[in-house]
Amino acid sequence: MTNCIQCIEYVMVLVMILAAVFAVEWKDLLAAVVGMAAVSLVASILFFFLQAPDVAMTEAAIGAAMSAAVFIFAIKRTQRYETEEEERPGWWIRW
Amino acid sequence: MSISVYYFGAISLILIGLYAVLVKKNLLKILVGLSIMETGVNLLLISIGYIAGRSAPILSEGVGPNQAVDPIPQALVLTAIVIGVATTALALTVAINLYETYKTLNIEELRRLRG
Amino acid sequence: MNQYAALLIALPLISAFFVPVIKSLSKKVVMPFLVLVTAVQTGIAAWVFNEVYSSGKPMIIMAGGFKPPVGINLYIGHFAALFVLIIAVTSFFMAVFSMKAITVEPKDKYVMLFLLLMLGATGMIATGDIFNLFVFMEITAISAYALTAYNKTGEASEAAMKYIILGGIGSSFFLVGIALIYGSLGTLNMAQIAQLAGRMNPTVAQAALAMLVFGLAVEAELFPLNAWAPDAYQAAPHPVTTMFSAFVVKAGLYALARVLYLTHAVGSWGHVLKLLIVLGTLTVVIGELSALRQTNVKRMFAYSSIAQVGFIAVGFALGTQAGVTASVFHMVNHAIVKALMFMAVGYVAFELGGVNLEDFKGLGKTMPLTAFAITVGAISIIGIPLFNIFWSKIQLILAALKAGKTGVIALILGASLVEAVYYIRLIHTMWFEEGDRDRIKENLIFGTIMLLLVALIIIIGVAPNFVWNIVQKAGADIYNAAQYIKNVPLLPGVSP
Amino acid sequence: MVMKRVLAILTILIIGYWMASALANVPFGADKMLVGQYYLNHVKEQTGAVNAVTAVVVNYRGFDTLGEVTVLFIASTGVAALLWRRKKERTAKSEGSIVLTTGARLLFAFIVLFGAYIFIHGHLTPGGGFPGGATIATAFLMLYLAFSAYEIPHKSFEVTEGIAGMGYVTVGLIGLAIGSYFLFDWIWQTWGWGHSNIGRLFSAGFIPIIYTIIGIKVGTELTGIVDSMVKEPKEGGE
Repeated sequence: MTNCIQCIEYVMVLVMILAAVFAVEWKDLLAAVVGMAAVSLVASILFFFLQAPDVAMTEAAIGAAMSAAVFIFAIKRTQRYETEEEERPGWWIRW
Repeated sequence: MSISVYYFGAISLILIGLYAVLVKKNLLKILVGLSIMETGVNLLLISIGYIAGRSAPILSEGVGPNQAVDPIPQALVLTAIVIGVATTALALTVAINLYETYKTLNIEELRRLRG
Repeated sequence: MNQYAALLIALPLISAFFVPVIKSLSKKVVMPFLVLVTAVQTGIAAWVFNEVYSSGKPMIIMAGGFKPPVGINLYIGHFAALFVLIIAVTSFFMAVFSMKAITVEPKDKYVMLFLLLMLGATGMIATGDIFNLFVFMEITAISAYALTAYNKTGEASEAAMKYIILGGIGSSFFLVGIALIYGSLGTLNMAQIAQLAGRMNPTVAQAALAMLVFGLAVEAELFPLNAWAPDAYQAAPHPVTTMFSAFVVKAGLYALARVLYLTHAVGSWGHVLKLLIVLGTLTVVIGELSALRQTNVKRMFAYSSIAQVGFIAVGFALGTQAGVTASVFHMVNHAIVKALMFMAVGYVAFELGGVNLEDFKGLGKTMPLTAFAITVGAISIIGIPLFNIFWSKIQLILAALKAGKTGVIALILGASLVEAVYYIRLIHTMWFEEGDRDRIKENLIFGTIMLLLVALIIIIGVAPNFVWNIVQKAGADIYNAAQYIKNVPLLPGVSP
Repeated sequence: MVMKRVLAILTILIIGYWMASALANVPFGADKMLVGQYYLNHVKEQTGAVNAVTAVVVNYRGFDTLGEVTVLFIASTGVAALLWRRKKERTAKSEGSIVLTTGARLLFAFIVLFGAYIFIHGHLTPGGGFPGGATIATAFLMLYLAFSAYEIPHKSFEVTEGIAGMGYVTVGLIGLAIGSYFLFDWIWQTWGWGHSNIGRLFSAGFIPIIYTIIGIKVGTELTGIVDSMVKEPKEGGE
């Protein structure tokens, strides 16, 4: 049984890292923010595993929800897409 | 050298965030990177405080002082999370102000506009 | 009675929280309220200073009545008492200056941020707990971000953005450093860390200390992480620039020195000192060379300020008591001189609307008092005898000589030469070039403040012994870790 | 361009290796407690709280928490200062659907109540002032999302925020006056209230009071940040 719990931990960490990579690489900032919130959420589950329920609650409420909300408001007032390279046809499907 | 999966996750988050801060050109992306970095640091602190086989530091029935994990890192992380969201909110505000002045969030372009 | 020194923290806090209430009653009293609070703070700081220096013992404030390391303690020793006083006095002067110099709304928010910046720097210098240091550092940093961007111009926002990004990296690094220290020692109290430092694994200690140095380098304006400083100094409101240069950067430097000297028992300490000496040298070189190229006087002063910070860091990195004392002396002198110069340049900007070198043409005729103040400050920074910075530069050179680091001596002399070039150019522009403006009636209160600071510069320059005695005690306070441990009443039961 | 990327990746890998080699000497899951063990041993008798994290946050490391509240206060002040314009208004165009608006009206009270529950029970269960306050802020956030013209009453929010902060410092100063230490828990240690109640609501000295203050403060501050960011400057209002 312990192996299985370890599996969950590994999967969670993997998901978290993947979400972080996506959050950094996605050109659509809204998607990036969702990725960031996903990182926070998975991290808050990991906090539960690490016996820190207080931190997990705070991370979920403040780290994930509030900061994502603030990010989304900022995106609404600025621009949604990252324009890193020169705009080429089809740039919106690349990430 | 082998380290725990939690340490690995925490270090990865810090490095991914740092990568975004160093390489990305979009200000909001940089701030996303900073935010991810902070999450990584928090995870690192909590995993340092973890003690295998012990339960959460809430000493109600059945949990004695020798059966709980270290409460200090958890208190520190509570503080760090709040500080992180405060910084993020302020940074986004500054980004909004920048956008209203220069109509761009790309740092290269900002540099060019300022001359 | 000692515990009442906690008012140093409590007063600015409660006053800052009180501002929204006052504002809803009357908007006009907000600025006078700021002056009042800083005046009271100066009074408390003077009392603390007197108490510490007359008794010779530090004040230990235990929050919540828990003895360290269980509770958080503030440690107001000789250094902290001196600098808390400097912070309070500078803030008081700048509060008076803000009454006129701040024209951008919303002023009530400015007052809150001003008070909290002062609070943050005071806390950074007074605290005796490493995580509490982080919290106060963040208070300082976040209020500094907001104040940098306060003018809402494009430059201000950009400077603030740079500051936030670098500050964010720095604070994450600092936290990792704290995590490593906590993970190996199980405590956060600085005195106990100092006591147990020898037990740390050298690899962990080296990584942790380097992380802490990089984290603090943002606030202390050391080379790779100080790109924000010139922009922020230029774009921030003038009183805020003065505060940055006079004490915010000093708080960062102090924290750096404190953390380093407390952990001198760790195995890899020498490496960290070498790192710091390299950072400091690069800071000096880059600061001075950039200052040479500036045409904006405020920016030029900013680079000059950064270069002086490099001197201080190098002094701390010598690793001897003489070096630390010389650095502290330089910190005090630099705080006085830069407070004077940034205030003067801010006043010029306020009256003439710009601070490019052209605006300073004929300043000796249009604003003679201000021009005189800038001249005294400039001469002092170059290091001419009979002015205060001369003595601290001499002390730095002597300390370097004793430590056998001849490179540092060459660095200081060379940098002074470069300083001479750009400051004499400025003085020449002010007094010997014709301007096309009429004489401006200078404000009496600002003139008095500037003359006070000028008098201080000359008094220390002519008779340095009084201040030197104070500074020697302050330097010993940082250097002598064993005494620090002895001074903090650690709870006996909590040790490995 | 590629150069910069490669350089950055190299730097990052070096930092990562360095951090990992340091962390290899900080064993995961081992008992490294020193001060932490003291807290666990004495938390009930010294503070009356069952949740040790809360006791550390409010009692033992109260100074940090005061600083933390201040940081959030600075953020909300800074956001309001930087987004300050002469005239601001909301620019949402479409009203939420009837289901959304009715649901939001119904849920609002429950969410606020839940937030209050979280911070009042901070000394017994996981949670406390910060998540509680954030929960309250989400209730207001929901109102902002559901109604296109909703605005909080600013003046009273700002004043509440200030008064809550003053309340926190005042509690600390009362401790200074009664127990001669700043942030001293006078209710538990001097008056000795609630010693027979450990594990129930009316215990743990000033923790519930401080957490209530923090909850209100965090709630109003986060709501204030949301409010400042949602509203955009009116055309020609600059």
